[in-house]
Amino acid sequence: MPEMTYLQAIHDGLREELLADERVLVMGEDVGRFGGAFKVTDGLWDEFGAERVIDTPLAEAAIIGTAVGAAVVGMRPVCEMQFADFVACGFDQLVNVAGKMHYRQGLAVPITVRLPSGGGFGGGPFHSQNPEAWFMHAPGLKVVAPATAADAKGMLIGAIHDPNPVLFFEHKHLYRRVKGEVPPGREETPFRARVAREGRDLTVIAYGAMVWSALEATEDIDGASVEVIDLRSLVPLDEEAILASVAKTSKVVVIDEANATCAAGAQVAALIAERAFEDLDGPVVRVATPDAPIAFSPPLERALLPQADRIEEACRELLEY
Amino acid sequence: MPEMTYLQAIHDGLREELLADERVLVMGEDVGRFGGAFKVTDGLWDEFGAERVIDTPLAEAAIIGTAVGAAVVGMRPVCEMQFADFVACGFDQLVNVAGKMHYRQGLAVPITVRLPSGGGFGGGPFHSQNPEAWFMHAPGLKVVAPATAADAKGMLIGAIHDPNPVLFFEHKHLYRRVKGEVPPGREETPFRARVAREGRDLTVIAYGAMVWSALEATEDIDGASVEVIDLRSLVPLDEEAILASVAKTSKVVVIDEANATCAAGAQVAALIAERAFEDLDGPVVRVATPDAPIAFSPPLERALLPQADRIEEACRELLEY
Amino acid sequence: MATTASGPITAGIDGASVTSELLTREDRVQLLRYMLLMRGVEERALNLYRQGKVPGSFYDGFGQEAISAGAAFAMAAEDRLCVLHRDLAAHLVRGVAPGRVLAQYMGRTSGLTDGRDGNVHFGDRRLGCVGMVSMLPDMMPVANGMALAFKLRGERRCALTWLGDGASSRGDFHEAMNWAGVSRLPVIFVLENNQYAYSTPTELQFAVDPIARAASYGVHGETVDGNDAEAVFAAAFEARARALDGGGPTLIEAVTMRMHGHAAHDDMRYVPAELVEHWRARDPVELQERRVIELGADAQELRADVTSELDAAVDWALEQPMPDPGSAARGVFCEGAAEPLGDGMAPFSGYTREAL
Amino acid sequence: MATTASGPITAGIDGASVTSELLTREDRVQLLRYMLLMRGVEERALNLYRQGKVPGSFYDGFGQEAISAGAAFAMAAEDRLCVLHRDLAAHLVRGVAPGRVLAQYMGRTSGLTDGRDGNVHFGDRRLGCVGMVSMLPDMMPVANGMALAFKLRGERRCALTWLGDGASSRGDFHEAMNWAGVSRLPVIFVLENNQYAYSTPTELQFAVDPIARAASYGVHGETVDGNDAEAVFAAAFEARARALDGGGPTLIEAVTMRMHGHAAHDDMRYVPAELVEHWRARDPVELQERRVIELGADAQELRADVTSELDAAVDWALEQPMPDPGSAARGVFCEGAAEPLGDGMAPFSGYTREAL
Ligand SMILES: Cc1ncc(C[n+]2csc(CCOP(=O)(O)OP(=O)(O)O)c2C)c(N)n1
Ligand SMILES: Cc1ncc(C[n+]2csc(CCOP(=O)(O)OP(=O)(O)O)c2C)c(N)n1
Ligand SMILES: [Mg+2]
Ligand SMILES: [Mg+2]
Repeated sequence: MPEMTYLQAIHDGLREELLADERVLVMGEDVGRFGGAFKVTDGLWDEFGAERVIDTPLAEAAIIGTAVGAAVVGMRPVCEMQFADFVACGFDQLVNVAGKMHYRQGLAVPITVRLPSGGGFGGGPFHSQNPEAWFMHAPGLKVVAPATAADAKGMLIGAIHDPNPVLFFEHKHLYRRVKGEVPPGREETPFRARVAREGRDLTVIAYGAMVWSALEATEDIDGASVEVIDLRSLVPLDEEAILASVAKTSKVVVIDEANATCAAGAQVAALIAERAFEDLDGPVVRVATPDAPIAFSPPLERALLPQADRIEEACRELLEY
Repeated sequence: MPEMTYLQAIHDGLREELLADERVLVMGEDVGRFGGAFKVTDGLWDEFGAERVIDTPLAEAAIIGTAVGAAVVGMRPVCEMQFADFVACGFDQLVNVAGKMHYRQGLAVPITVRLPSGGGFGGGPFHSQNPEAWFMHAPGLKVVAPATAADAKGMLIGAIHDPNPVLFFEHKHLYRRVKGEVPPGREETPFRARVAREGRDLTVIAYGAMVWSALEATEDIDGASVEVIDLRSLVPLDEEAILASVAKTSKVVVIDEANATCAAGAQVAALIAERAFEDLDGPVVRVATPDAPIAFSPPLERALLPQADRIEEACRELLEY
Repeated sequence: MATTASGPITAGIDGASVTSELLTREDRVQLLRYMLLMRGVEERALNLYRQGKVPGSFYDGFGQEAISAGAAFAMAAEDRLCVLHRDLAAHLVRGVAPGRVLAQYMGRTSGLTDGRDGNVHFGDRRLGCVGMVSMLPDMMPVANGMALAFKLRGERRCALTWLGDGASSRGDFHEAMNWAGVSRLPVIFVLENNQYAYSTPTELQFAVDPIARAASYGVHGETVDGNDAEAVFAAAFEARARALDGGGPTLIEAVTMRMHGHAAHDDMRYVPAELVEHWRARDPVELQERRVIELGADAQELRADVTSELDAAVDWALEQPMPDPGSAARGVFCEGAAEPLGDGMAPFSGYTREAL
Repeated sequence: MATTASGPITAGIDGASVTSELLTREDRVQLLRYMLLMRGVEERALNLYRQGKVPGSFYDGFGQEAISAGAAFAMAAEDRLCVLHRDLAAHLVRGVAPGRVLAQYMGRTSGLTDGRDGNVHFGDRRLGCVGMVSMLPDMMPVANGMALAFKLRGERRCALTWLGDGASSRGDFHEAMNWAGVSRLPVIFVLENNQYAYSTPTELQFAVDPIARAASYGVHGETVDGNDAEAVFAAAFEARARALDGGGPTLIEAVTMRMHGHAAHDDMRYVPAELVEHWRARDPVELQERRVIELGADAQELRADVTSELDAAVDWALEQPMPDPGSAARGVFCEGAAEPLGDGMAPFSGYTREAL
């Protein structure tokens, strides 16, 4: 099986789908000839032409709305927000047009929106956000966030095949830092959680880049056996996997790179507090970015985003609880 | 003290501020001559003129962005979204321009955005939403939601006086259903929680219209003493008041009219699970609208929105736990 | 009087000659029939609303029937439409039965959304229609997307949507117009300039009538008499031909007047009486009726037919049950395969003739 | 070559006569000085970036210095500006010290945001400037709001913001243009048409140059040579007079070319070499330098002054500490009283003369 970076895996997933399914379109700002701000779509314009890999005007609402229109007449558009942050400009089309269409009219909207998200490289307040939770709180949208190269490809393919609008959060900081074996072909990775490391004493729940921070932070906490759950999908949320792990370990730390309030981790913690209360041997601990914009200057950014040492400390405290 | 409806109280708050502070502007679609879709601003155009009570073009992003601009040169704009649902169209200006300004540049943005929200009257998927949680998850925005007439006025005044952007969620279903004594003048109601009813056996946490449902549902549950906390403000969230009540009762039910996932109630539940774990004698129970658009047809809408009987049942179960 | 109302209305094409060429007498009667149906359904629905049988708010298109009837009548079965809130006739032209519309308004099963959405927010996907969302004019980019797909696939089809004068102020108008121009999409936008957006007159909405913007987007623009169904038809028909021939998008401004309040609760006190009077004399249904009577059609019989069709529709709709509360949270996601929009009815004889 | 680049550039006013009337020799030297400063700060910053001392991405306005220098120079102290990402000279004109800009780029204290935001996203509120957000062109409605306040309060002031050709495609452009037209706001929008939005050439961005849209919003529109600081000044000065006299908003299209990649990582391979060559010969700094030399000014001395100012600025900036990590989450909300924007510097002698 070929080794690929997370970024190459996304590219590969797009390419496989463009090759196999003529209904698939790629569209967004600078995704065509230039190959995308992060070069995820590099080469696709040459291979598939300007009609299938479309450079659009700078207009996020129109990109999403146009994708919806193409989807309901049979296409499978994959659109890119240049940075996840800019989805705020297309927010209405996503939550009101795409998200509510099937419930209201039985009309499926098979679009995929790729959202390069996350911080850690001095992107500042407008190029570092993790806005997943906004869309978890908007019915009708699926929300997924792979952590590994293989999942990046498999879940992108799953998103493209899905008859619903899927928001695909690809973490920019993983693009070139994470590598792994990626199966060829068009196999879907199901939108279910994955046990990134098995353990007995404590569960750490994360997704996206935080899975790696969680693994790093818990590699060796005085020999404790720490289970790390990679959620992979936020909508649907794999509640069974979460509850099963908590039932086993009785202690849980939930990590968010996003701002803490009403984040994905708040939902996970609330779920556990309601449905796993009897299993718990300690508080449901959260480690998240405080409610501030992501600062540009490296020492500030580091202080805001959850670092491995902060996660480790939270785990250690809970283990000792 | 005069008795007023919740709607009249908001009107009164606007009027007092327009009278007292020439920096205050009211702006929005149809708020002027027509007096607003719900008649909240009725008469203000006649009294204060078209320059202070401004009928704007149909353009939510511009309404919010224009308010921001006016605010940073010294005005105190109060803008109205005709329905809270339409804030999706001005989402970017709120979260990216208004919310991040002070953190980034030390520049205060004293705007108030009035958002008539909530369901219960056949408004359907686009006129019934409770989108508070989106903004709780966007740093730099205050988010408040009064339940009583007096609070509606006092908190609106507090919002206008606040040097920060404040999202003022006024529940449409309370407009004419709720009445109460409303103090004259310009006194602010602090953005802190209120004990709507004291109790010992169980805490019910709610805000907006759900405060009334909570009170109704727990009026008499076999003589149990149920405390009802009216959060009033979601950002800032009165964590101390929540934790104090849970410390007293050890059991808590959290109500949301909003869709469950990542709602305000998820944040409250996560807070309790982390900070009040030792106080708890049972799971943190949530009653919320399932993750679906708010249906139009009355039997469907009733089935989705939390009704008193559903709340009562949840409380009863937890009391028996 | 609002600027556009007093300004001259220039039909971009010579309505009379085009229609006499294209529309048969039967077509012209059909146009009247759809307008009568629209008016009748909305009258019945307003009654049901007053009886408390229609929940929520009640919007109608009284006085604007010519625009949805005329534009939808110009569309072929394989074209796709996003239908707006004053465009009931478009649903009827595409083949939606009046009874289903009434059931829809009352939130019953057998409506078009199974009670999930309200009176104007619907479309029959099997008939090639996407129902609007409330956020205006969000369907413009969606229509672009359909048109983009047609163009990419080399299909001779177009997409059409309506929008209001007020909606033209929102960003989505601009983003859609711009992209339609850049990509020369086979799309038609019909701007219903009915002088008001809720209570807001056009002079508070724009300094210059938005039709003036069309050219600056590379979009063909023209203004027609929105109370003349045949003029609207002709403009839409020509726009469709342009779209299919690679001539790109069209913005048609149909000038009309909203003759009812914004919704049933609105007494539209803010509208000058003369303006209403001016337009009452130009009622689109009466205009078309006079026309077909001149052509020798029996309008009375037609009215009688429509009335009995509507009587039956009301009875049928009232028999439909309310949806099962247990189903309220179902259907948020599509569980099976995604089915694209189907073809609608295309009653214009030009398409039938072609098909034969 | 992109459409607008090859098309004729018509200055709306006779640049030469206006500038000779308004600008003193010293003003014209000052314009050059701000442009040299901008170019110099950005050169230094790029070096620091290559040395790893500037985090994140690095954007500059190389080749576009005339636009921010010229437009900002036309503004009075009491006017208000929202400054965009290729407009560094505007900050300098308003009085921001080069050292603070460099500290800002390096994420240090003594920058303008205390490390909270990055290189181009800042403004000194005490100098009447609002820093941009990344979302383009979100500052247009904000500029409208400032202008609205001025108008309501009867103040003779205006607001100005810049935007790019790409940004003109977004909804906020439209909403802001439309409202500015309806309310005849004293606002100036300077559209920097630098032929590209990141890699996207204008022909994929719009079918018709957006300046054509101005009139259809009731906004005065004109195109100027964006590489001629005095032409930009003259257009902005005239637009300001129009704004203050109740003549409403202006859209100035300043035609130029982005002479660097979108950001430092971008080699702009996608730009035809001839296009770059064409514009290299029209370098705005050299143009202004030739001008002032003709007027007898000592450009070499000026360059030397600027160089030593910049040397000192770099040294100073490098001495500034990084912000305290413990403060990272502070300042999200304003805790004290809201302080509105202050007045900026207005170096144009016309304002000083008035003031004297
Ligand atoms: C984005 C948005 N903001 C506000 C509303 C509330 N609203 C509903 S209809 C309407 C007026 C629409 O006017 P216009 O576009 O002229 O259409 P008309 O109703 O006159 O046909 C308004 C403001 C809305 N539907 N969408
Ligand atoms: C709403 C939005 N979408 C995407 C981006 C990403 N982006 C940053 S600059 C840029 C190109 C801007 O082009 P233009 O407006 O012409 O300005 P220029 O950089 O050429 O000065 C893009 C797409 C953005 N900043 N804002
Ligand atoms: Mg209208
Ligand atoms: Mg550009």
